[in-house]
Amino acid sequence: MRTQLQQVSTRFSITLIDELAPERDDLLFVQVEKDQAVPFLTWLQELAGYTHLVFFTAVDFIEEGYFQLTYMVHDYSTHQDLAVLLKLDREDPVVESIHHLWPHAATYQQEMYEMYGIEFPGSPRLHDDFVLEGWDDLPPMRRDFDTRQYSEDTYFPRGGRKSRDTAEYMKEQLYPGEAETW
Amino acid sequence: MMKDIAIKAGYTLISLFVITNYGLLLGGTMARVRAKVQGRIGQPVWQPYIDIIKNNVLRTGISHGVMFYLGPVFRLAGGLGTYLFIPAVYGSLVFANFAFSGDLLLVMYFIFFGQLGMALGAGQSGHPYSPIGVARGLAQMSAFEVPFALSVIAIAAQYQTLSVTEFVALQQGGILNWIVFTNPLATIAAMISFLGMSMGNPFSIVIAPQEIPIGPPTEMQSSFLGMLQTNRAIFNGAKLVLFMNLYFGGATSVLSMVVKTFLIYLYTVIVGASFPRFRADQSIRFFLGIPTLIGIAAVVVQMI
Amino acid sequence: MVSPLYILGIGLGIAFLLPLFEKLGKKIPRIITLITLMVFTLIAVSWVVMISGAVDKFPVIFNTIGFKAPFAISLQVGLIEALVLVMINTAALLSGLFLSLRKDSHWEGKQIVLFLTLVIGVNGLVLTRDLFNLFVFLEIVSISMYALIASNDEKHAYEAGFKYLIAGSIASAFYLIGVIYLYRFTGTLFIDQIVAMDLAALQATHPGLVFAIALIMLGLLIELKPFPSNGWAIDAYEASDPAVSAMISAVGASGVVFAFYKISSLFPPEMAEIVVASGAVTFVFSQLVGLRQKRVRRMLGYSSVGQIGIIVMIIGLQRILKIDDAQMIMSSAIILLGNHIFSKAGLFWLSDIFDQEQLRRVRRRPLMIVLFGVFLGSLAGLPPFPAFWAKWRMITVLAESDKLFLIIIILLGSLFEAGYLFRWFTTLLRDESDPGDIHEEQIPEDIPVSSSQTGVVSSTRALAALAENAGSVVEELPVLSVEDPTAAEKRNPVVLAVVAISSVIVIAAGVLLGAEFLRASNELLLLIPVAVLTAGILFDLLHLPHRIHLILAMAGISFYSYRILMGLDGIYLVFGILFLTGSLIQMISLYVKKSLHFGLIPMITALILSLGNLLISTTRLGFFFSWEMMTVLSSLLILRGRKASGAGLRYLLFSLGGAYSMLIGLMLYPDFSLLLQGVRDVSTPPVLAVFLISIGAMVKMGSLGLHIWLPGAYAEAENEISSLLSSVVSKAGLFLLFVTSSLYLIPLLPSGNIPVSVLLGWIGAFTALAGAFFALFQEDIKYTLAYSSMGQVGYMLLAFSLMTHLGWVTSLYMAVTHLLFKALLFLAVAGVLYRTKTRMMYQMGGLIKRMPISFITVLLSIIALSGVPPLTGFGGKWLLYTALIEKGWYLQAGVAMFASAIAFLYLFRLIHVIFLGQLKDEHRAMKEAPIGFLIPQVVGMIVIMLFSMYPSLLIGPLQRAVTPFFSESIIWEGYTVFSTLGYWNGNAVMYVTIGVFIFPLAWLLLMQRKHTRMVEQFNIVFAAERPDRPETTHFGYNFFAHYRRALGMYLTPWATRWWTGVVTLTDSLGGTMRRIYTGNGQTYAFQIILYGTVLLLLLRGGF
Amino acid sequence: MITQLLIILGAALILVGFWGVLTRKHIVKIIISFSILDTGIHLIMVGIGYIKDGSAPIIDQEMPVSRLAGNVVDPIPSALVLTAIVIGVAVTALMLSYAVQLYTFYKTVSIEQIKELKW
Amino acid sequence: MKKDEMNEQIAQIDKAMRLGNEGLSDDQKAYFCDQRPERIDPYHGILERFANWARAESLWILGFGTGCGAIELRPLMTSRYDMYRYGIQPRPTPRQAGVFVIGGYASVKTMKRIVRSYEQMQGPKFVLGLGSCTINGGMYWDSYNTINRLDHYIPVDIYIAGCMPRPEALLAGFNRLKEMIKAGQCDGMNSYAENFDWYKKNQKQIIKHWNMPDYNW
Repeated sequence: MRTQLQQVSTRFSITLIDELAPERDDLLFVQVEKDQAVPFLTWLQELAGYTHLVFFTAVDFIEEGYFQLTYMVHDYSTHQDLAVLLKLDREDPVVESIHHLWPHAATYQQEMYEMYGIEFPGSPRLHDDFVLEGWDDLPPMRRDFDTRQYSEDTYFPRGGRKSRDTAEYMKEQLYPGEAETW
Repeated sequence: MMKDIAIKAGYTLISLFVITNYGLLLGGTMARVRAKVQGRIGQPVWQPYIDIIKNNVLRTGISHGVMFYLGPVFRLAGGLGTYLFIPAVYGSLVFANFAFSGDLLLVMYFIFFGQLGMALGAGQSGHPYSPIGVARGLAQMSAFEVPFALSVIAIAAQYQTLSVTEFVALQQGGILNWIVFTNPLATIAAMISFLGMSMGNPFSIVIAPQEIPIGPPTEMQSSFLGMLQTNRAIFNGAKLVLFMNLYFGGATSVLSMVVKTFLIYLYTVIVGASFPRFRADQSIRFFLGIPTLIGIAAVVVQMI
Repeated sequence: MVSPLYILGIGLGIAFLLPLFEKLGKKIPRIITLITLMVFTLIAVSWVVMISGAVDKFPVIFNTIGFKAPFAISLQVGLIEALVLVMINTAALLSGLFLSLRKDSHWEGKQIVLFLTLVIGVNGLVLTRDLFNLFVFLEIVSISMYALIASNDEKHAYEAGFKYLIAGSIASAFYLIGVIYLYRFTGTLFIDQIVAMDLAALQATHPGLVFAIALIMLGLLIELKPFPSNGWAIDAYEASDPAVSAMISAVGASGVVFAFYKISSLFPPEMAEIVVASGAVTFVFSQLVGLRQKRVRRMLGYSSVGQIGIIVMIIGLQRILKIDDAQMIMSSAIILLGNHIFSKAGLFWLSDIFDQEQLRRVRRRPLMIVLFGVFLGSLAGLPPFPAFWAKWRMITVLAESDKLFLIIIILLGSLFEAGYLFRWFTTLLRDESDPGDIHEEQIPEDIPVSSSQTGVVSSTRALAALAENAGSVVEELPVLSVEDPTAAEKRNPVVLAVVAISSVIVIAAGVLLGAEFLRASNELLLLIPVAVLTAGILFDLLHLPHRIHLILAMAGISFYSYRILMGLDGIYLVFGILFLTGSLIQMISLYVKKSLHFGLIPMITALILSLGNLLISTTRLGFFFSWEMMTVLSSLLILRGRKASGAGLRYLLFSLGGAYSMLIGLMLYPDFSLLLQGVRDVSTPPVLAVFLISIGAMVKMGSLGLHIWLPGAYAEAENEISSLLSSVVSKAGLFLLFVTSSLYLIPLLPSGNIPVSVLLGWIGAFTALAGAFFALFQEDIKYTLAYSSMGQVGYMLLAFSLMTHLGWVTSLYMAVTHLLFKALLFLAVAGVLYRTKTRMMYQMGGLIKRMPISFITVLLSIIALSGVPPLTGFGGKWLLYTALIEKGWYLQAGVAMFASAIAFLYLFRLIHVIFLGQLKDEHRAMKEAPIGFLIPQVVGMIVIMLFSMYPSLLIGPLQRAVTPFFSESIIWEGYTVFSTLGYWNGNAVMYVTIGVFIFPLAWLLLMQRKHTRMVEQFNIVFAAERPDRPETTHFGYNFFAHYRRALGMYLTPWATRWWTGVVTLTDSLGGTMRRIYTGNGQTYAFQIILYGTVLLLLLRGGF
Repeated sequence: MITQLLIILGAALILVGFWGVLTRKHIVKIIISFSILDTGIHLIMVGIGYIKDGSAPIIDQEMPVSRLAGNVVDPIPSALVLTAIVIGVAVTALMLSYAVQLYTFYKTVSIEQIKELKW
Repeated sequence: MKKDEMNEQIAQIDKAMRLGNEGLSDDQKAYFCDQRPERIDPYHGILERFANWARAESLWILGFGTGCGAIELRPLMTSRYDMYRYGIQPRPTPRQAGVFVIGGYASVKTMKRIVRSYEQMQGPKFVLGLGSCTINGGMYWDSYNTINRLDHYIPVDIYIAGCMPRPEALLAGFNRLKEMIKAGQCDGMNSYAENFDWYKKNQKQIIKHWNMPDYNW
């Protein structure tokens, strides 16, 4: 597999990231450029045998200023997993849709639009409500969205609430006085 | 004339009062029995009374239209009517009811009266689950009617009568005169279809609570529901009395009626507690299978 | 008395002079020819008038040149010749008129000469008594026909003409050889002299005599196109100008037929038998092949050949039968010939008009439909047209001489013929949206489902889809005056008038014959429907306001009903009230119609009157006539439905089949007339007759196996007609059963001692069950009701066949109550359909708030129909089971109970899916049904309630009606009715029910007196969601899916499959048969020669 | 003798005619076969009427009506033959004109190819 | 004339009394009842006490597991806890149920269904908040889509604290509820009607996509 990927690495301008999966030998990570993502995935699906899209998700790296999209594909014949990583500029979160390759990707994309505000032009039902009905704020999974503030503004917080560090509190409860020595 | 009518009305009220209370207590008892089967304590025996009272004293209610309003009325009228056309206790003036105005065929068809009214009421609620439940119920009913009808025909042929009173009269004078012994095939067919008629397991698909929340009466509440619960008691009593009269020698006193109907009901509860549920098409096929064959056999025996 | 020589002389003279006249002007020859033909006709008419004044002086023989035969040619004029000449010359005159009046007419010059020559030749053929002269006229006729065929100067006409020439030449060669040898053996050519000789003795000295006669016979027979050596003739019919085809078929063939009749007196009996066989084979096989034919003129060709075949058969028969019978049957042949001449010519002309106007549909042309219907009906032998009477007479004669096989052949052929003729009719008549056969229910691709956000958009889409769907199932016929403007330009009303004259002749002849036939038994009254129909159609053609028409019709029916009901009693009275009063009430709803619906009122009126006539007819003929009238009228009424062409055709064919089966039964059992006159102790009928008659009745009742016409017919007909058909007309079968009940009392099945009635009972029981099951799975409301009727009539059959007092009371009781509630149901549903414009139940819903009265009607009638107490339907069920158990029919009782449970299912579905559940957007603004629908409903409901309260009102009279037949089996004690098994007190049940109803209602009102909120349709608990669209919330489609899953495999439509198989088999048989028509002239020549050889060999008794 | 010969010849011609009608494909040949057929029939007709050594069928003192039979040649067949020939000629002419028309339409003279109308 | 004016006034008042149902498009308004819920006075004296006794002894809970806490309801039906002996039984439809057990956290999306189901129940109706989440949001207190205080949206009669409370605690809660009902303290139905606008405002604040009538009859 690795060799196969290396062969096409220039064609799709992909880079293998070896350090991410040290524990499993049936999982590979590969970095792909934004404009090469769909051609590469098409190649994976049609020629390389990765017929199944396991999941498709995003992570907000606000510090680095990008969303990392992860396309996890699977090859049933060899039981190989391949994670295709794509870095997407936070300021311009638009990427090509892959619902034509895997129809169920539309649902992932719908969710990502709702949660991160990533646009997938052409994806069906993209702007329909997914989980949040009638959400009108920043997409909640973006890390610049302050969920606690939002909750306090919206949900009538009941006063008198105390928050504790769970580990500390349990130690205190279970072994009172031993906290220092433990 | 007026006096006769007044006396008859009085007797009717007494009879209805007895059967209503009996039906409710029977329901409570059977819930207890079921609980015991499952290793629980179970609800109080008088729980049905409380439930009915509660439903009747609810402050609000919803009506979807005239038919919805009349549906439970039809249903209860069907239950009352069915009971009133059966003599409950043989030889008793009070419990003879209105058996003089119609025979077994009337009773069999009067059952449909309440079914139809209920179905119409449920239908007007506009809730899709109601007709789904009704469709299942009717389909199942048409299926269990077959063995029951065959059984009735067989005993009618045997005794050459269709009068319920006469059936009871002919079974008097010893336990061996009961139809259950003189015509066991017909009794078996009828008792199997009785399981369907009482809509307990395994024939409870009609009211499948989780799938189509309680089926036909899914929109019924407050006093509508209370009325349906009352009917359940009366109608159950009526059916039990009918089967007792037809197959188990009837009753000459209220006590023997209580004992016999209790045992008949116990039978359905025990079966219900031990079996899972049929799908609608499965129960149709079941009733049109072995029980129908038994029924045909009962009829054929009479023909030879 | 005008000498026939004038005809020939004038004719020939004019024919030769015509080219000269042409110099005077183009139109002159036409006029002269027409005048000549008129003169011919008048001469022939004058003969008829003279002869009928003094029958014994005729026939007169005229000799040419003053010598007597054999030295001169002699012509004979007798009654029969005169009649035939009248017909032929009239047809020729009409033909001439048609040819000269039609648009773009090229009828001039040589064609007129040829035409005239043909007519003269035919006249000569009819008149001459000389064998060789016959040959000459035959050749004149043939040559002018050969030339006429090609007169339209088309490729195919030349091809056909050449083939015709080949065949004709071979035939004339046969004839000539035969004539010359006959002359050699007998020394004369004068037919009468030869007949006078002792042919048997001559045969001894000249063994070749038979051979010679056979050759003559063969020559003429081949000219008459016997199957299978008739491909050339059919080609000619197809290819030539339709007007010429009409001439060939009507005039030419008739002449040859008459010539054949003339020489038939020479035939020895064995030859006559061969002729009979040839005719019969031709008749039945031509019709069979015709079934497959798609090209109209070729189809008419097959029909012509078949018609001639049956006449040939009769000519053969009259040589075999006794003198009296021979005369009888010959008269029927003459009638058939006349019928054939006018109607076949009419059809050819009509087909020409269709071509000229490029008509593909005639649905909007009432006059055309009428003419078309008249011709087709008369060809198919439907009443009141001449062929019906002719066939009746023929079949009577055949039955008396025990020729059952021939009867079957004739009826089979007639059925085939009716099949393809009316298929043509229905094809032309059908609407553009009509798929041509009973369509499967049309379910929209998907009911639009939308998310709540896009709800608005998709709801409009859904509306559009539903509206489109609804538009395609709108019931009403369009107003007749709307039509294509271009078609009007091509019209030529004058030509149509010529055709109309022909049809008037046919009708008039039919009515006159009818009067003649029915006068014998004082049943002239039976012709009233015909008169009414004619008058009504005229009214409609004159565009009289239809409401006046309706009132007139209803007044007429009332008067008629009053008159005949006075004279009836017992069962007849019951059925009289059923038929007449029942239909009269339903006619009220016709008042709603906004515009004239052509033919609707006359046909309904005539139908009702024919039903009434069934009651007063006293002979087999009268009964059969009324029966057939009823059949024909009801199928025409069905055909009015927009998508009814397939259903109507199926209905017609099944009914005709049933009627023919009944006819054979009637023929086998002459005492039938006694039954009709109320005589009860009649001779024991043969089992076969019983079977056949009951098949006739069961077809009408739609019993299982014979039911497949029923759903389509009831469903696709217009709403009012469905109601009438299912509630009233279906009882005609029951009436027949009751009238003929004596038939079932004794006859036993051949296989043992089981009475036929037991078989009927089982059929009835299973019909009830099957009807209920079929109704269960329909989405189309009218199909549901149609199958429901089938099931209900099944109960009646079951009850009837019990043959006990109680059984009969039950059957009648059910008939009356079924009339009530099925009429109510159909009317209420008609109102709903009128408003909703859709027939699919699942597209309705929630209508209770919009149409409360209709809802109450439907509620009452379904309670009654399903037999739920306290309404009147329960009485029927109680009586039925009591009767069944008393008789010991336990298993049948079980089946009936199952059926009634299933009936309850579909009835609930009906009321639920239409009136309850979710109201659709498009029905939101709907109103209650029009008042015309409501009045009969309210009347019916009152009657139902009355009968429910006081069952004795209904059962009492029925009991009295049945009492003369059986001893009483139920006793009344006050309001309680006692049977040997049980008892029932309708009155008390009603009171108890009301009591137990009021008690909880009062309780509910007390408890709920406040704070009960009326909510709207979406305020339901929808699994914590809200419904989006009424369509997706309404549970109505595939309502009893689990039943289908449980028992679907037993519901295979065996009957439909079987009948489809029969039709396919017949069709492919026809298809295989027609392969012999290869189109090669040489093959045809070979077939002719082979045919001749085979016939000759047969005559010799083998090879 | 000569009568027999005529009849046999006529029969032979008829057979030839039928054979021609049934086997020739060329429509003109078929027409000729019909002519042959006709001729055969005519021969037979003449043959039937002919009586060897019979006199002409003129009724006079020599030949009273009572002696007619068997002694004179039957005149009727001769008359018939004349008529038949005329008719035959007419038919043949018609056939030939048909043949011409068929040729103009179908461009063939083979009867096997003129079969557009069938079934 | 005067009568007409009066009728007009009545009509206007009637219109004002009706709900706006702004969440529905115009063509859908006809599908739903637009009446406002009303306060319904209890019976008086012994009659009401009797009624309350019956209500308390026959608690029909709505079988609607709104959150993870619903898992604790199931054991109640088993033979170990056997809630039937207290006259408690589950009903599958809100129409027939009298007690609404909110099983733990309620997300906004669930909240919409809770409101709808609550309004469809027939009064008097009781709400039992189960677990800390219903009280102050519990462990989801800072979540962007989980409510913190149930009683701002529907009237709550009794809370059972804990994460999760054991079935025993539930039974104790039910018994406490019974006592409260018998004492006539549970009138959530009327308080909902009286403070209808406040509840609606709170509900609409979080349920942004309000595609239902204002009161689900």
